[in-house]
Amino acid sequence: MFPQIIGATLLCFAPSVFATDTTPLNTGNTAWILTATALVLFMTLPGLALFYGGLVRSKNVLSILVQCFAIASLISLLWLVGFYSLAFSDGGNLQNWLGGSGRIFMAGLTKDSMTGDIPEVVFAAFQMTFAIITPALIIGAFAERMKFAAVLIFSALWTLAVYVPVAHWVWGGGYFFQNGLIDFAGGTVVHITAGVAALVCALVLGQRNGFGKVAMPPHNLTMTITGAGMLWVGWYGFNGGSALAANGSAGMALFVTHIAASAGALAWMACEWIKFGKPSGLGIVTGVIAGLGTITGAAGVVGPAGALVIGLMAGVICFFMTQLIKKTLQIDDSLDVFPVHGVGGILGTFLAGIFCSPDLGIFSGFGYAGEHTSIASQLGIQVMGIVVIGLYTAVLTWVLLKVTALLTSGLRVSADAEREGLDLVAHEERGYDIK
Amino acid sequence: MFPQIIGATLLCFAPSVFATDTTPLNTGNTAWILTATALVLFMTLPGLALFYGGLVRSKNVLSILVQCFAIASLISLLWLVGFYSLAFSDGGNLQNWLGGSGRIFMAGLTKDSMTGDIPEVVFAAFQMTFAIITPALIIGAFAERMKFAAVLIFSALWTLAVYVPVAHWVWGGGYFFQNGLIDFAGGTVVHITAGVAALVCALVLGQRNGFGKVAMPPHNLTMTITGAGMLWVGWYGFNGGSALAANGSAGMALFVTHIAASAGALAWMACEWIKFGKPSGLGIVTGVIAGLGTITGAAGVVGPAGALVIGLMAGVICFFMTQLIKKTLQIDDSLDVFPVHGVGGILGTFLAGIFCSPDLGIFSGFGYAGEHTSIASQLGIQVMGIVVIGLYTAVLTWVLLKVTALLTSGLRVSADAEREGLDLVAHEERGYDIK
Amino acid sequence: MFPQIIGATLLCFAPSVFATDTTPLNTGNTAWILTATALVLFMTLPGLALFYGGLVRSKNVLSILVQCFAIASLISLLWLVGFYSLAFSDGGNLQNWLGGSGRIFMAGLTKDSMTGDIPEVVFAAFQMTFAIITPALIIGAFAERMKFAAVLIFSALWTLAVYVPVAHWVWGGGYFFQNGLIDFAGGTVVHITAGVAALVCALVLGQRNGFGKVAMPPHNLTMTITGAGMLWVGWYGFNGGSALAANGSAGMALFVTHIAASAGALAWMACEWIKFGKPSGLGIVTGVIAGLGTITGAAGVVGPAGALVIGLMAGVICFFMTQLIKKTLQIDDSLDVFPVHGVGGILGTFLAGIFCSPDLGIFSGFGYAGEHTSIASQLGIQVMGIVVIGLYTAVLTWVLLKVTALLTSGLRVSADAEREGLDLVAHEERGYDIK
Amino acid sequence: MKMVSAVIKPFKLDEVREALSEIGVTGLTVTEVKGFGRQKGHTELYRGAEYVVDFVPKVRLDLAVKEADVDRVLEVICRAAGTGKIGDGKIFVTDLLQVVRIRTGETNESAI
Amino acid sequence: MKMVSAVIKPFKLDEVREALSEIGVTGLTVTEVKGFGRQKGHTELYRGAEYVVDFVPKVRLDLAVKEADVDRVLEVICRAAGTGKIGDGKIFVTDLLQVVRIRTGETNESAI
Amino acid sequence: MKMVSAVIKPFKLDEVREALSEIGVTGLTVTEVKGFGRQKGHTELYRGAEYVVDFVPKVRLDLAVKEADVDRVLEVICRAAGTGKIGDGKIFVTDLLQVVRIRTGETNESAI
Ligand SMILES: Nc1ncnc2c1ncn2[C@@H]1O[C@H](COP(=O)(O)OP(=O)(O)O)[C@@H](O)[C@H]1O
Ligand SMILES: Nc1ncnc2c1ncn2[C@@H]1O[C@H](COP(=O)(O)OP(=O)(O)O)[C@@H](O)[C@H]1O
Ligand SMILES: Nc1ncnc2c1ncn2[C@@H]1O[C@H](COP(=O)(O)OP(=O)(O)O)[C@@H](O)[C@H]1O
Repeated sequence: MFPQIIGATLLCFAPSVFATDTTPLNTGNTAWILTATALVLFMTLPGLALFYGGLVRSKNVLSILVQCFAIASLISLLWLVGFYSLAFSDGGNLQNWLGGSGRIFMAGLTKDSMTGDIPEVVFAAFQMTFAIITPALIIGAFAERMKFAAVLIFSALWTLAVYVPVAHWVWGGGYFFQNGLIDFAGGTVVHITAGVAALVCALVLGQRNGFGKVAMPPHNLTMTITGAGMLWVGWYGFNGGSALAANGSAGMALFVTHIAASAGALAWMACEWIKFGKPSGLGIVTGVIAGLGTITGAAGVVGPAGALVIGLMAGVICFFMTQLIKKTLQIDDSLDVFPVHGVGGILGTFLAGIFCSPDLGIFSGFGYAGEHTSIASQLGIQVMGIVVIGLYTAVLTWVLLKVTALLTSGLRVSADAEREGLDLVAHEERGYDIK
Repeated sequence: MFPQIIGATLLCFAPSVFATDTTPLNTGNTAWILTATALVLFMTLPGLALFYGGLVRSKNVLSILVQCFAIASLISLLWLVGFYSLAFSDGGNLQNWLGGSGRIFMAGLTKDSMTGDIPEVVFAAFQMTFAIITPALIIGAFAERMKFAAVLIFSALWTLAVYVPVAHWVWGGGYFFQNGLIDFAGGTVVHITAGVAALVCALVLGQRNGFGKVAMPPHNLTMTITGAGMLWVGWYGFNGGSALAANGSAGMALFVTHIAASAGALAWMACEWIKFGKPSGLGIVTGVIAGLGTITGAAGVVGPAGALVIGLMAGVICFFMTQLIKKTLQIDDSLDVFPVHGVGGILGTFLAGIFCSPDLGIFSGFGYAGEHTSIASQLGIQVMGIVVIGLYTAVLTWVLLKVTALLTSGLRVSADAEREGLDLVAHEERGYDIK
Repeated sequence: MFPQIIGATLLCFAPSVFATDTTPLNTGNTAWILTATALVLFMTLPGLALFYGGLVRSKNVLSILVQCFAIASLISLLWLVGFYSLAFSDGGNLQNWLGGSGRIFMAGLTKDSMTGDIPEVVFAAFQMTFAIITPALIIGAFAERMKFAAVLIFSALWTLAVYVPVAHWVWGGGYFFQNGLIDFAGGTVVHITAGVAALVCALVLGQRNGFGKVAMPPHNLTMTITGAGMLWVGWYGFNGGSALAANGSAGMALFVTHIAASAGALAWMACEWIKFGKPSGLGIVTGVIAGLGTITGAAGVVGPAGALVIGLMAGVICFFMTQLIKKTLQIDDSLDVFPVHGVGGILGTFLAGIFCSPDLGIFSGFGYAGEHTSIASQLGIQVMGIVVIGLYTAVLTWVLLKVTALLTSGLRVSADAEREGLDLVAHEERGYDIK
Repeated sequence: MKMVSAVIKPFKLDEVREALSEIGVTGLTVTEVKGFGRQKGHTELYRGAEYVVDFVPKVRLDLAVKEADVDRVLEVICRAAGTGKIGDGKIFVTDLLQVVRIRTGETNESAI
Repeated sequence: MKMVSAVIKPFKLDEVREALSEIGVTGLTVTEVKGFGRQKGHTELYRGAEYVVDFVPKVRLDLAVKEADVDRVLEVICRAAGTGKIGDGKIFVTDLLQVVRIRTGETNESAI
Repeated sequence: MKMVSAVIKPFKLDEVREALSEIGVTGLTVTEVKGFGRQKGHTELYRGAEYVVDFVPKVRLDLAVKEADVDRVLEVICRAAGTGKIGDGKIFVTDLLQVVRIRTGETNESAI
């Protein structure tokens, strides 16, 4: 039993159980989830778009923005068509592995359908914004070199084959949900899947031409930092909204989220100050994102002091992982999606299993999940979740990239096009014409 | 009867009926409308300002931003002075055509005055943000060439003579309200009025010097796309908030809004891909806005599948109308306000009359309005609303431009000033000084 | 007694009194304060960061953004460690002057701890965002020349020694709270402290090299105006949220806030139009901020017409004070923090004492505070608050700057570093690389 | 061969380029520059702080031309770039010793 | 002394600079320019409005070189800047009468 | 007539322009350039990826001057632009065959 993440728990049988419509509407909770839905959309549009867009060279900035908007639009329509149904409606015999077809094209969804004490349509919209941001996170891995058509096809396939089932396993009443995996707001569902997929994408696509030789500095850090601020603010909705209520649980999720972000920022800043002699703005905001990504899975179950530790560890570990992936291993995960989101997601899912414990004194959290009654047993399922979801994501991502490559005769644009920049080549427009 | 747009319905007798203050406050609904008010302000400041600002040449970017802020400030004060009263207080004998004087300078408005179950001051503030964005939308038509004083005078006159009465007719208890016109969140009140006014402005002002000969590319599409993201997010408050409650109606309005935006984006993208060979970022976000503007009138009354059709049609039709106005007719509606907002508003108001029908199977909506009981009868009033409001707006806009021209000795700056750019000429400052 | 600012009143005994947890949770109020917390964070990140960042030269833009993010992170962690406790927990015998140690490291704070009818953790998070923005406001005074380490140390010390006690005096149950000082949302606690500190910083640090001789135009006014829009929107949460409820008081606070912002904008615009012949975009948004800063202390206690007067006065007086400080006195308060925020805070605190009066006809407010029953007596405590808090801030700021200077061997970077720009010198990165 | 460098008003660039194309000029290089001369700059005001910007945006064209074409080129630029108002700009002619086309290695007149 | 001015493709800048360093060139000045020539520009489309951009981004290098080094410098630039595709650019050589190093007042060859 | 081209430190631009005005120079053209020379550039670090920027921002002034004024102009530039630190820049003098004022058609010395 883990009443403390009752919000997340509620998700599980949502349409099926609550189709009875007996719980009366709570307008306060509904107001907060409507708001949270806006906040999470804001994270992608324009938050993530700007965060990523500023990091590429100016000849590719629009390609990033376009991809974020196009993915958002595409996944939204697919969500309506059937993804929501497959993730969150009752899967019957297959419930452990996939949802059902009951909500295909939102069949039977009225204004009165409820999920807990909020309208189901609000729940469906809120969840949609998570389904949007996850594939959008991945584009950082293949930035500046992938064909636009390939991006769209891959994103649609990936969301169907990876995001939707994993969301079902963890939140939709599936296997991991049944077995008490703690993932309050997407440490596994969002960050591990996106991070691992990014790593596979980077390996399959290969480095950008000139990687390591030619300077590829961010073209507009003011844009990136602006996006980081929006992500931070929007994350209040991401984690705070995952309580599916406007109560102490939402407040605590919001507060620990903020603390982890702050701690991640200062930890990354300290690493740079010590190692390079100067702390950078990009470093600080990357620490913010690392802290946010890491606390996501743990948000509703850990206390403020636990969040502080989680945030500090996120800053330090993601910092070193970024160095490792990029400099040591020479993997061109262009915008460092794996070392920040993937590693953060893994770390946070793991640490959630520790800091949820109510027996850590000042570092205590709000209790174990499901049948778990000790850190060891909780960590068991956490590690299993990390490994299974990580591996599943890796394999599927690889397969889907190969399929996409077939459909679009290769994933990458030509070397000439890459040099010219995707904005002109793929979209026939330029980001800036400032005189 | 159309209980499904009860939110909009409530608006009507607001101050008068609910001045009795008997409905107890609902904090959840109030929380959502406070939030929605912030979201709608965010649409103009900085959303629309950025969306438009990025589309002009860099020498005029500040003039756009300034106009948005100055209009917002001016209309807000006028709202307090009397516009709110004229739009939403009881008009007595004239109720069919205009509100009364009871709320001039917000007389008698206390913290306890109620509109339904939310404080009237919250309702007044929420409506104010709609009155702000409508004249701000129009500036896209005369961008880069109109005198600043003329912009201010015209905006004030226009809001008084067009927006305020139309808002009263449709939402404030006037003629169209009485006769069951469906306009959930401003398809007629906001988008048709702004769009038609824009067309008239473009015709009266004439083309920018060099239109069609000199390149006038957007100076900063990253700014435009950022603004589009903010508009999308803010529109959750625009349409979702128009339910005046945090309930299933608000949730459904939000969700169908999102679906129409996504469908508009993909439809516009497809049109460009097919017709030009490449989809552009500007195209995608223009499709988003077309979808949003089109769903606005229909938001609370159509279902998700209906919204999908509406969004797809919006993308395609607004795309071709943009080509028609700009390329075929050579009308310099500089930022395409009429083909996107005007056409979208007309289309959405029309389609609301169809997709509100509860008898369209999967495409069903939530019922007719007022006394209407069939698509045909509902379409009757919808078409009448479009025609009457469109014509009224066109005539008044023309007259007010002539009046303004007299007051400011001409609407346009000199050719030299136009070449120099409005930022320096009108505001003695430059947008960028990046080294 | 001043039930009209019951919100603010509630703050006072918060943790102590309400630790009894007997008031049931109000989800509507909680939803609004969660939202308001996001809005106030948004004011700093990225609102204020952009507003300030656009005003400096492009070689220093990142230094501003970095400082905003680093201060936010640092103060957040310190808030957790003990600042919240010192400001808002029961101070026992010292209650008049400082809070207690009961909430150090948020000890004893559970999801069920309540402050009034919202979770205490929500209240603590909301207040944290105020503690973040106050030191962040000050950086405008020493922009483009202060060492990064000095900024961090000074901000931490200043928040501890100035912000925390003043917040306790005014909101946390201390002396001024007991004596009926009206400060609804931070006229004294935020704006006077930040403004006065800025003036002292400018005097101690001295002018930037070349001040008055070399052109130092804002490098990106589109960024500044974007930030201003975000500040305006976020201020709805700042002032509206300070009601700690989603009710008519919050609505009224939001509405008068908006009116004062609009009036400030138009007043400043008029001043420039008359004095310089042209109104500028920077002028208009500065008027917005002046109006917002000025109404802050008065938001919940004045009516719309009072707010109009306050906003107009804010625009005019802050305009002339900016001229005085910069041009006449040649003080390089680089981003005009004192004349806008400091003067606005003083003015608003003073005018709150007048326009709270219920006896001013159309300009009436919602009543005096504490035991006060006349404008004269209310003004007594208002003036005392202004003088005491202003002087306390001035002296402490001076001392803390001297202490910081010792710790960092001087506050300023070298002249060469100042010419090179802080972005490269302090952070080894550049804001823009646009091709 | 001569190098003709013309400093002109930016909004005249397209007109000049087209006029030059018409007389057979097939290549030129353009630089954005700022000019200081008789034409006055402008003033900017930021919260009352006044900045006088002395420099005026200009565009500079560099064309390598054959000896024989110099006069015609000068005449065409003068005509196309002129507005009759102060600040129309100037043309400078210098001697050009050698030209190389990088792609082919061709030199001098055939490389122009 | 001669002034060698080369207009090249921007992405070749680093290569050319390194190749020049190798043969002892220690100083040069770079300008971002736009070129018009045989190499075509591109088209941009904004809501269906088409803008043909005739100009191609180029980079211009100016190097003051001693008489003796001119040929070697030309050769190195040609080699390092060449891709064999249209638009590789051109090199122009003019006579240089005088050079002054501001810091020291040194002149001519010792100032290069 | 001579064309004097000076590459200087950007923050010295106003000083140099004023010093030149004082000795009667009424026109000049300014280009933003990047210099490569003895003065070192800087390093930028982005998430640990290091970019060495070799080029230093400089400003280039081009002035057409009468034969007689050349020496005075060189001297004034040297004085006003000098800081004594590496990277102060260089001045190049080339021969100027012809000058035309576009607005009036005036040529040579009267066109300067
Ligand atoms: N002596 C000069 N050397 C170099 N450039 C000059 C010189 N005089 C003028 N210019 C350039 O020519 C431009 C136009 O000169 P200006 O005196 O303003 O007007 P006009 O062209 O009508 O004589 C200047 O902005 C500057 O770029
Ligand atoms: N006559 C010329 N004068 C000055 N610059 C020229 C001239 N011709 C070409 N250029 C420059 O050289 C560049 C390359 O020329 P182009 O004709 O495109 O190809 P290529 O170098 O292969 O001959 C042009 O973009 C332009 O900048
Ligand atoms: N041979 C050269 N040709 C063209 N420009 C040069 C040459 N040498 C130096 N420069 C320019 O002069 C600038 C200053 O030169 P540098 O060697 O750094 O210092 P200094 O001026 O003290 O000798 C360089 O940045 C470059 O722009």
